[in-house]
Amino acid sequence: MSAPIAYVLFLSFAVFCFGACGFLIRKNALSLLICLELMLSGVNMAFVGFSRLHQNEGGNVLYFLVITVAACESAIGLALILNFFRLKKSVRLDEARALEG
Amino acid sequence: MEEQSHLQCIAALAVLLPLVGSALWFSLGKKFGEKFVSIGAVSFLALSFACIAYIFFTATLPLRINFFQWLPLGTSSVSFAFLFDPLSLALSMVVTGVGTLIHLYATGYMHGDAGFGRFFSYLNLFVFSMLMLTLSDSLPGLFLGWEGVGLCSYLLISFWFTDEANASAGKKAFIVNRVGDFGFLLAMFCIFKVFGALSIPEILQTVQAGNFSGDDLFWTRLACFGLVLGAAGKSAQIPLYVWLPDAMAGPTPVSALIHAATMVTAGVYLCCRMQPLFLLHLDVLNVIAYMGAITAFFAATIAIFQNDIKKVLAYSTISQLGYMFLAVGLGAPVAAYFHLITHAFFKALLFLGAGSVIHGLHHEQDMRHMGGLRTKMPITFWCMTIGVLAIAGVPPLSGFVSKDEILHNVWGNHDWTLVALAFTTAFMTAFYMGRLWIMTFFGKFRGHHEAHESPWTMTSVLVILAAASALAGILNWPHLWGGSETLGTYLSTVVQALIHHAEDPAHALQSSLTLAVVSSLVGLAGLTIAYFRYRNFSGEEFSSPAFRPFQNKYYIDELYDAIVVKNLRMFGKFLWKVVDGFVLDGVLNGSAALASRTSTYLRQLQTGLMQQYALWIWIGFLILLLGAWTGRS
Amino acid sequence: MVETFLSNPDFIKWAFFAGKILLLFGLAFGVVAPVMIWVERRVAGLIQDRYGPNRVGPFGLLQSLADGIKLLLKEDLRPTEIRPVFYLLAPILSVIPAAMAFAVIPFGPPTTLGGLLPTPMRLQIAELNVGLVYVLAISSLSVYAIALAGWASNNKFSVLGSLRASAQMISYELAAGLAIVSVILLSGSVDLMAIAQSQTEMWNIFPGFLAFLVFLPAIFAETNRTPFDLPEAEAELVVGYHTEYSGIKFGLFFLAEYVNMATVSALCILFFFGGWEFLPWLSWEKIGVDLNTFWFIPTIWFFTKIAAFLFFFVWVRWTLPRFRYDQLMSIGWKTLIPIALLNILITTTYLVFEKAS
Amino acid sequence: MFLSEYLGVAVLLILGLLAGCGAVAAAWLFGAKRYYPNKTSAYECGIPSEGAENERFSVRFYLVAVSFILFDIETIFLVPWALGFRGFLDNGHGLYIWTVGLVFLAVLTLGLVYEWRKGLLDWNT
Amino acid sequence: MLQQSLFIIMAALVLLTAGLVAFRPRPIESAMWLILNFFFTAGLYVLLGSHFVAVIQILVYAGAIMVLFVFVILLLNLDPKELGDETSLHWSSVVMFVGMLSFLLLILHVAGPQTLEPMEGLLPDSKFGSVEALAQKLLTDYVWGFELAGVILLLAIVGVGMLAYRKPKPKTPKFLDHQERPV
Repeated sequence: MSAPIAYVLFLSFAVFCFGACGFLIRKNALSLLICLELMLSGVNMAFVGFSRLHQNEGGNVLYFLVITVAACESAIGLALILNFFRLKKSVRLDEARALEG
Repeated sequence: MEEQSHLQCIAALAVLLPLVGSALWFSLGKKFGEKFVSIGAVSFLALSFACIAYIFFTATLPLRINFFQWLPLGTSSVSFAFLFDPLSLALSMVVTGVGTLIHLYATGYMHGDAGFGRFFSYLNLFVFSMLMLTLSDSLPGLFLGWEGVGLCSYLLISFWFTDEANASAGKKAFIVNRVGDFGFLLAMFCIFKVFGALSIPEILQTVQAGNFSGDDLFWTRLACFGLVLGAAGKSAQIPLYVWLPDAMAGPTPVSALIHAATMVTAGVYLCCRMQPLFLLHLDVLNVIAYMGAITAFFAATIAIFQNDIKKVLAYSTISQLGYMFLAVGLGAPVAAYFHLITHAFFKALLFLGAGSVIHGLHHEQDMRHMGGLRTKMPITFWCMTIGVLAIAGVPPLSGFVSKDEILHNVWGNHDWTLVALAFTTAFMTAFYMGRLWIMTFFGKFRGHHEAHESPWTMTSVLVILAAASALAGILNWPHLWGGSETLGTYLSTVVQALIHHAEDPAHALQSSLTLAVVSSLVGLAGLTIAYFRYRNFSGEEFSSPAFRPFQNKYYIDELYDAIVVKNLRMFGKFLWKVVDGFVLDGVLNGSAALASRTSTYLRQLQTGLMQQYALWIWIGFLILLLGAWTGRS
Repeated sequence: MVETFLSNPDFIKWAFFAGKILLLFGLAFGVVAPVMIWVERRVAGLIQDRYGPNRVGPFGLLQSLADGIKLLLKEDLRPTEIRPVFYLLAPILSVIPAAMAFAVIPFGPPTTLGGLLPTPMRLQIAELNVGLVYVLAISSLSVYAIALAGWASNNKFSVLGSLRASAQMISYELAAGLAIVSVILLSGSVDLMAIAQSQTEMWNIFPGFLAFLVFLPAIFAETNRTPFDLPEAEAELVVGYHTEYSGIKFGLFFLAEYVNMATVSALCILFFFGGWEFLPWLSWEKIGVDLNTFWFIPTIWFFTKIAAFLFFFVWVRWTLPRFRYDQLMSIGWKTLIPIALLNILITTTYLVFEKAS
Repeated sequence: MFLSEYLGVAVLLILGLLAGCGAVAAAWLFGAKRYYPNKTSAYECGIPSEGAENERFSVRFYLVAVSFILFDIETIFLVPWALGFRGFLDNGHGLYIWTVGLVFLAVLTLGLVYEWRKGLLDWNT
Repeated sequence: MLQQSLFIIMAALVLLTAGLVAFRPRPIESAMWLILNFFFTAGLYVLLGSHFVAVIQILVYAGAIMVLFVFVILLLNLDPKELGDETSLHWSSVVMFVGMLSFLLLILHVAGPQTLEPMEGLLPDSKFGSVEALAQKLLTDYVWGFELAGVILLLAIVGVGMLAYRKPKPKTPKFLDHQERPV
């Protein structure tokens, strides 16, 4: 016996919402990326939950693919932040408004 | 099954090698360097030739190799498949074989050019498209190749595109070909309407099975005319021949490969491939015959008065293609095909020889500034001599044999207009080729630069092609003269002859020998007259008002300009000023103003703050969610 | 009454469970670390032709105990520039992965303890079916302790030392991971017990010698041992990431390092040296040892192997010089990883074509 | 495979936590506390600290870390592959599984080669 | 029952740490809470029976991706001034929670009461969640995903190489980006 799927989904969405919330209110780019990871983790929870519900490994495989993307995303994102920092000596995202510079 | 799959690999290899090569040279040509590209391009083609030859010698024909289903069309579908039958194999042997030689030649000719890699990329792409054209089993596949060669032709004509003239020559070729393509497409639609299929063997089987209603016959006749239009466009026949002389703006190997040996014969190939369809409409065949004969005659008259060495050869090509169409129209496809092959050899030889001369004279093309090159470029001279003799129809060179076969068929058809045209053309061919030969190699040198012999990559190709031009006659040496007519037997399963010489053998031999003697005499006469006329050529052509139409190519370009181009311009101007200026611009300006006004407000949303964008996404998502929720209940 | 309680199967099971944990935890933290410190210093003395500690207790055996008490009683120094919470967190974080890592390490074949247990049970604290990956996961966490220590110290030597140490650890973790992939290929399992048992016929060191060649330097580097002890290179960086640490907080780093050494030694033996098997090609059954009665013999043999391997660690430390940092990185990325990849290629190709023929 | 197996993991986690916290707490309890500025300033071999404390370090460390996580994920993908290898081999799909893995490896090796050629793996700043 | 209560505890911890990740002001704190969050998430996955995924959660998220974050935090070595002020709560977070609530309602509305029943238990010999089962699925049905993952990783490598790599100048000081010391 395991917990109902609704619990898992609710948890998943809640975590996603916390991530999204953080993403919207944070000012510095590092925290932003961290919150992005949180969002992805939330989505992953839904995958694993459904995988368990149907006792089908498909969801777990998708989890694998999502973490691949998450890793690539954070790698590229952090590289961008480093470049941005080199340019502006800051990691505050509201300084990234101009298209040039 | 096992056999089939390994042939499938080989066939795919033969076609894909040039394509891969093309992509490679295009993307990495600069990085690889000239040496690597030349070795690579030539060896890719040689490998492709080897693959085709392997199939030629081992496979049992006809062989259909299916790759995958391509276009599902309602009830039927088009597969991506190759059809290896005598017709397509013979042509692809020529394409890859001559293609390899010309690639080799081009490595010498293009040496040091900035676009070396690009050139070979296009050339390889051309070979790929040509193989698609010949080997494809369906009309769409054929059309793909057809357009592919057209594209390559365009790219290569305007290869040195910085020169305005070259660029416009390329455009001309492309646009004139569009007219032909229109015919082809029309034919394709008609065929699909009647037969509900686009696979060539399927169509031909249905044709041979017979039973058509009168309605069907209307559409097939339309299809035949469409095909003729397409073939005329690609093979530069009247009325669509105007692009070919201008196409000589491209590098000489291109003229040799595309505009003499292979691409321009695609029309002939198409007519032979679809022969059963044409047999339903003998009147269309008659049109083809007349079109060919008139083109042959007409182009020859122009060729006599050209001074540019490549222009002479270009008109000569048109004229010879006319011969082929004549043969096709008379129902002698074997003769046409035979002439196609021998022509590929000797015309490639002549073009490459001309290229060698041009190369040796530092891009001098005007024959009035040549002369006396016999001693300076001995190899080129001797090879060109063989080519000239072959095209003039001097026995026993290949040109003689194939042309004689066509003349024999014309004679057997008893249409005296055609006979007269064909023989006059033969005479004129010999004359202008003799003129070219003598103006270039004899007399004294009238040029400005010091001439030099070309590098071995070029001359060795000339030698090989000269040997081929001399000996290719044995491919179809007539029975009557103790030959075996190998090509005729080979092709007999796919095309059929309409003209049967129902005479007794002795009489036949006599008449054929008479004909042979006559035609060789005609050729020799042409050469001789040319010799005496141009022996002491000083650089001044005598001019007379009577010759002016010939010199100016009958004002055809001007005529087209006046009729088609001017009116089109007017129409374009109308579109530009009225339709575009008032109607479209009005709509556009209005909407632009609207957009501008709206965006003034909307712009405020674009703050550059990523998070705000994310918020909008989020709100959109919530709205969707809400929609899903309410939509459910 | 007491006897019935003692023979209650549930009680025996729980006692067995608790016994396993106590044994391993006690061995790792209570025996390995102090004894290793002593051994290290004695062997150093031996190799460098001097005495080493020999005053406290017989042969100086109690030296480590004395050191431990000293560390505990030392002044709890807190530099002013530190980032306080993380400064305390770092040493604790270094101990936790060290303690968790050996949860899945088996130290003997399944046994009934000479008939005490109703059914044979595993000599392994947690019987996870993903054992090997678990070890990898836990050991990847030890980077945090080092990174945080440096960052929290807020001292440029510390930060540089911790950056270097983390970079080195993660680089070599990769090499180790790829070597382990070959081990999985050879043994066909990720359960450490099954990996050990798959070697009764032949130890993996023979077919997997290349993998071992990669794995050995990788574990040296992961535990920051000479010749890969760049992060602590006292000549350049004082002592690297724990420059600002003193007293027991420094001691915890030290402890974790020795426990990690024991863990990776155990792993290496499980992967390549047949676990508790007697000799290559010679299992305990073959030489006629009754494992039902003498169930502890393989276990003792396994611990002996670990001890030998630990001695090897010490031996290497006092024999080889330290690499330069660029050399270190290029060994990791340009030598070990390509070798490991090549090894995977070779192994799989061999497996496929052996099967085909 | 039962959840109870994780009990061992949990116990060890708690033991480790206790050991760590206990030691730190004990040191705080037993240790002397006599601070003065020179003692608690950042260690700099005795001389006053020089240069900025919050210094920025070479971006190469970042490159190493990125390469690590990307190749680490590769390794993790290889684990199921390596584990499944035997099974596929015994079912007669050896060549399939070999190709699948080797293509994957080849792609990633390409990445390694890229880094190598570009000089990302050189440590010469 | 034990499982259910464990699940609830884990879920609560996950939510708690997620909230801390989102609202703690400094990135390093967020990162630390996120690592803890990943641990609890891994525990959750264990409770759901996906053991391999649980371990991977720690290995990749906690052991690799977060290391990268900590690394960057270390590299930039920012002081609070440079981090800038952080709003902790904001009107948009209210929007968020409205959304969250609506989603919960949606689940109950759309899926009906059967989603609230506990999931079926796994059979004792079920291979669910083991590496073997996942390998079987990954290498057959999802083999293109597997290969594609390789390609994505390659792209990321190239991307990072393009973005972060600067050719070393012949005579540069040992450390890049010296910052002016605040006076």
